[in-house]
Amino acid sequence: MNTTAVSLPQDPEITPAVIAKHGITPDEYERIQKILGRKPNFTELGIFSVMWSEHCSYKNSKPELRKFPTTGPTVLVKAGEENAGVIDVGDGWGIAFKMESHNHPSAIEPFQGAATGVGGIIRDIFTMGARPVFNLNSLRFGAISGDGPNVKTNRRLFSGVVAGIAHYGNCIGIPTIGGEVYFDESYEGNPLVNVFCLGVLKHEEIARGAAKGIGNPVFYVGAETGRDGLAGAAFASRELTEESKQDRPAVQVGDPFKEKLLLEACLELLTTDAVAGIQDMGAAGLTCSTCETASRGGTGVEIDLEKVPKREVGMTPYEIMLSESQERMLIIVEKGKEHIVKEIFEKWDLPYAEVGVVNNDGMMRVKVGAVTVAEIPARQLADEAPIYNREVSPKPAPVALKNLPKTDVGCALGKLLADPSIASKVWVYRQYDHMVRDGTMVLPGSDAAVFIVREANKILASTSDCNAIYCALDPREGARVAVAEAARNLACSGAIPLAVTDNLNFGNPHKPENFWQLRECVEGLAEGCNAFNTPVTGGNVSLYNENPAGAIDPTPTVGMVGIIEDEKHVTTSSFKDAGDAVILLGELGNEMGGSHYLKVLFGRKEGIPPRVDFTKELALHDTLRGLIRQGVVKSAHDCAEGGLAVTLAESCICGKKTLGADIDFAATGLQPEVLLFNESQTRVVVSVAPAHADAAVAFAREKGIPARRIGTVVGGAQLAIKADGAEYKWPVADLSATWYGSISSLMSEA
Amino acid sequence: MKAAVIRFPGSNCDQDCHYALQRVFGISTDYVWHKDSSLKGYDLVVLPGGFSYGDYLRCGAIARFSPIMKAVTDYANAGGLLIGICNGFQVLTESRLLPGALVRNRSLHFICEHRFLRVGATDNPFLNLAQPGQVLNIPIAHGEGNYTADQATLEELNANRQILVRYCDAKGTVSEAANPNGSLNNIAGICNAGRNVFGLMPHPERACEARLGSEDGNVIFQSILKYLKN
Amino acid sequence: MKARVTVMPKKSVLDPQGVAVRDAIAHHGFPQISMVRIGKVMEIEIDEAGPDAEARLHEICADLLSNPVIEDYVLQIEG
Amino acid sequence: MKARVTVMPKKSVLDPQGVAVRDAIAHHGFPQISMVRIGKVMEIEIDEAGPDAEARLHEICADLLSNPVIEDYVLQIEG
Ligand SMILES: Nc1ncnc2c1ncn2[C@@H]1O[C@H](COP(=O)(O)OP(=O)(O)O)[C@@H](O)[C@H]1O
Ligand SMILES: [Mg+2]
Repeated sequence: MNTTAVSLPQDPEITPAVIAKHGITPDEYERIQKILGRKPNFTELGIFSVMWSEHCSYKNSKPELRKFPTTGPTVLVKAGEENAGVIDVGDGWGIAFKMESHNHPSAIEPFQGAATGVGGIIRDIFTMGARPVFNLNSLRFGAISGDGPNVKTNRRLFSGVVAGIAHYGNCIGIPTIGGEVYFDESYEGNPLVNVFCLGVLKHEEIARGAAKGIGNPVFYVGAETGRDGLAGAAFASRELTEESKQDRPAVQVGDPFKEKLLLEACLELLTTDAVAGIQDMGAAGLTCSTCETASRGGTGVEIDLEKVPKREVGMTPYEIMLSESQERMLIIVEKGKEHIVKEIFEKWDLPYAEVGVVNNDGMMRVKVGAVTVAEIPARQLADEAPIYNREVSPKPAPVALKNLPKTDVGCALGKLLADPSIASKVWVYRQYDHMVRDGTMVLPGSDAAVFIVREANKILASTSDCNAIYCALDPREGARVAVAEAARNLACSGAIPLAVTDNLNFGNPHKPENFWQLRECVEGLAEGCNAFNTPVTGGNVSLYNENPAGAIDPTPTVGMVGIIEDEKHVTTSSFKDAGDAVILLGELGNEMGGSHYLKVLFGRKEGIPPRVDFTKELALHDTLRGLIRQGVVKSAHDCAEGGLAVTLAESCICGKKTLGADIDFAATGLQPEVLLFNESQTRVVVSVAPAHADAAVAFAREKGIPARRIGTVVGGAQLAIKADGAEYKWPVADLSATWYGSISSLMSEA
Repeated sequence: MKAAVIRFPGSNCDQDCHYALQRVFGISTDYVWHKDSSLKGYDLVVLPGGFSYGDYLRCGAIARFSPIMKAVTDYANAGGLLIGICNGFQVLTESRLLPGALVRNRSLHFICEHRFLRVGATDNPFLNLAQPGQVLNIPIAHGEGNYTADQATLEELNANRQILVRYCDAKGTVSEAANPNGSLNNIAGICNAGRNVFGLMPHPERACEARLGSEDGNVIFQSILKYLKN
Repeated sequence: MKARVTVMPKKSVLDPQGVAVRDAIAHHGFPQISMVRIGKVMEIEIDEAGPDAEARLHEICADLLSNPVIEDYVLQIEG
Repeated sequence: MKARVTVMPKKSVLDPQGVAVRDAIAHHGFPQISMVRIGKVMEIEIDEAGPDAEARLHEICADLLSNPVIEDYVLQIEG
């Protein structure tokens, strides 16, 4: 009884041009015909085009993603199995977390693009049955300082994105407790907006996105469907060009209020036994949620578009199936329990409709009343997109710096602290409600955010990191450093890393150099995750990030989550008391390649970026955690962009009160620029009470970690650094004003 | 002793308030749904923070018409203790249970940070354990906390000692520099003439545990407890 | 029936958004702008309006769509 | 010179605020209201307008006062 889907009178004819416009290659079209045993109609062509876009199918990146470690004793739900992975945190509790990009929508409409990105990632988390507890965000823009031609546009994008994230997160009541922001020419015209959400749940509460149970009704709940974001997944899988701006989809507008209701209603529903399967409608909306649930369930799903709640009149099946309206979910309901769904959604004043049924023929069947308008084998649509092994061509290896340009060291520190990538991000996180849910133990501004999840009585630490300059110069090493830095930030907060989510932001994969960067970065991340024993629980791939000048710097953002065993171990990066000893764990370092010193002061992105040795790195973290457990560490701050000088300055100024310090490196034999600003890895600056200083140094050395006392927190008004007979002094108040005020003063310029 | 935390669609500090009342201060606390219509048997009612009805139109404007608000108004008019925090304060001004209005922050930005508050009058159920002039460290998190009222209202508030907390610096100085949002006279919270209804923009429920950065919110809840016990 | 409600901040009330927009326009190279006030406009469509529709709309304008403490409204019926 | 700029969300774009207000009015006992759309209105006062003022206002409307991706504007000059 294989009925064939009809073509509708208004459907355009399927010509090679129409096929090409859908981003489907002639080979792919062949494959579609083979799967169907006939030619697709227009609706079906649209369905294939979104499901087989990079955004939904990972057809270019899948072979690479297989290189990530994804298993481990704590993994309850593996990467790729469901909407988000789940990790065991003990006592029967689990955490679900994931990162997602909304780069292209944010380039077009920064406020709504970023807002709907937040909405999307939150849905991914509560779809798992988890209550979302905090968000992070990782952002990249073109330069907002200097006199480049795009500075104003970049500021507009930056302020719009931050306001959009604030709008959605604040309204829905999930604190945004951390993140990162970098500014670099390579992101001009193509900002990166990566958002992260983490939720908690009991092991037995894990919900599945499978259409189980033949005969079970399929419910649509949440906002009505409009023509928003038609084919957005396909749009995200192309380069942004002037032309693509012409045929861009209607902008999706987020409604955080509706999502708050949807979140509460779904979590309430999931406490009942009415749900057989649940899936959010994100990219590719109704299309993706129906065929993926059917594929996971090994079943078929039939829906009737007449029953779908709609916001606009006259929508075609093509439009309904490809709409990316926000705040919608698909729920497979246990037959006979429909009334429970109705009760709960009426209580929350949300639209709901029974739109279809689970059947046993493996088909995704879309009807309008009695007429079948699409009929596609669900598994092949969802899971059998073509997979491509793209050509790679390595970029030339980075060349070592020949000579290091010199400068006035005193001024250099001020310039680095004023650089928007290094300056305090208080202008950003002040706009985010980072305290709602009453669990933020370490507010934004330290190395990692720390949150106590009261439900589970667990203290989690979380950070996102990626130095894309390093990745541009040496993608593999850059990615390795990203993982190491994330783990180091967690160690500095007193945490043990648990797992990783990542967001791979790259250029067009058809260009062999870009694809090579992707491969190198993935392999670098995989090495890092193996070293720190942090499985990858999921993530997102965003390709085609380009502007007319070329691809963005490769940006494999790492989101890492760790756990703090005892409240007493929570540690922050600011100096606490005058008299405390300042200790450097790790080497003095000497690697200047890819440094912010070169970039900020000389506009140069070059050299060999710092290397990381994971054995040493791990030993450093264990040592630091050992000292923290002994209760002697008053502050710990990792050494990253801007080197030791920036680390020391931040420790002086980033606390509740500013504190001066006297630092003396004695004889190092290093050029002062190198000593102060090199970005060698595997280094942390800690402060301890003077009585503990010698023992702390001895403990570290015993563990094979270079350690030395480099000075004292003296309080007072200045940071003084002596080395090799020279002395530099900075008024702490100036450093503080520069660091805290830089972004805000740039953003208030016309 | 029993407290109620009202839940509007879009409330998002309801759980935080519940936690503070029940777990930190040991007050038996219920959630009351906005579609309910009775507040019988409660000694304290809390309108929590959040974005009731998405804060569409004006903050608190739509919540004011929730079924429960009739009961809230009756309860307040009968002298019941009522506290509105952040969005709750906005609901109270929209409902005319407190005078004035809350408009967009001067900077137009949402602001979340710890702030210092100077205690004004203490002859009320909400601050009876505080000292006049005492400085409290309590976070704010709002986009529309800029309190405004006409001159006559302001004079009345002053004359009746209804201004309970003002934004100040760490030393307690009330100055323009210490005003985060443009509020008239640095007003952060006021009570009604009957002294049983208190609205404030800062979040005392976020300042009840040292591990979260401040315990200065306790004085408000402990004052309420003391008042109710007497 | 269609109606249009315009809600403006009262003259006596500070309008921070208006001030910010005025400054932004000035930076944009148009300093002659002396004042900007920002309000809301609502387009309302009513099925089967009934004879007392206008009176009821006024009620809604005063109760819900505007806050008389800080705003004034104008109701226009557009047939 | 005085000008009035009305900025409305485009018809194709979701207006969550309008929907919330429509629902609130319906609960308020006026369910006949089928649609509410909410926009902004800006009253602008200009000293010494100059001959090209209107053209420049259009520019400001498109660049600053409205977001052409999701909104449409109408500029009225009121003498
Ligand atoms: N977009 C953002 N949102 C919230 N917090 C942010 C954001 N960007 C940076 N932060 C916070 O500012 C602090 C410093 O950020 P960053 O310099 O990237 O840290 P690190 O180099 O230690 O990873 C961190 O606490 C971080 O969470
Ligand atoms: Mg840092």
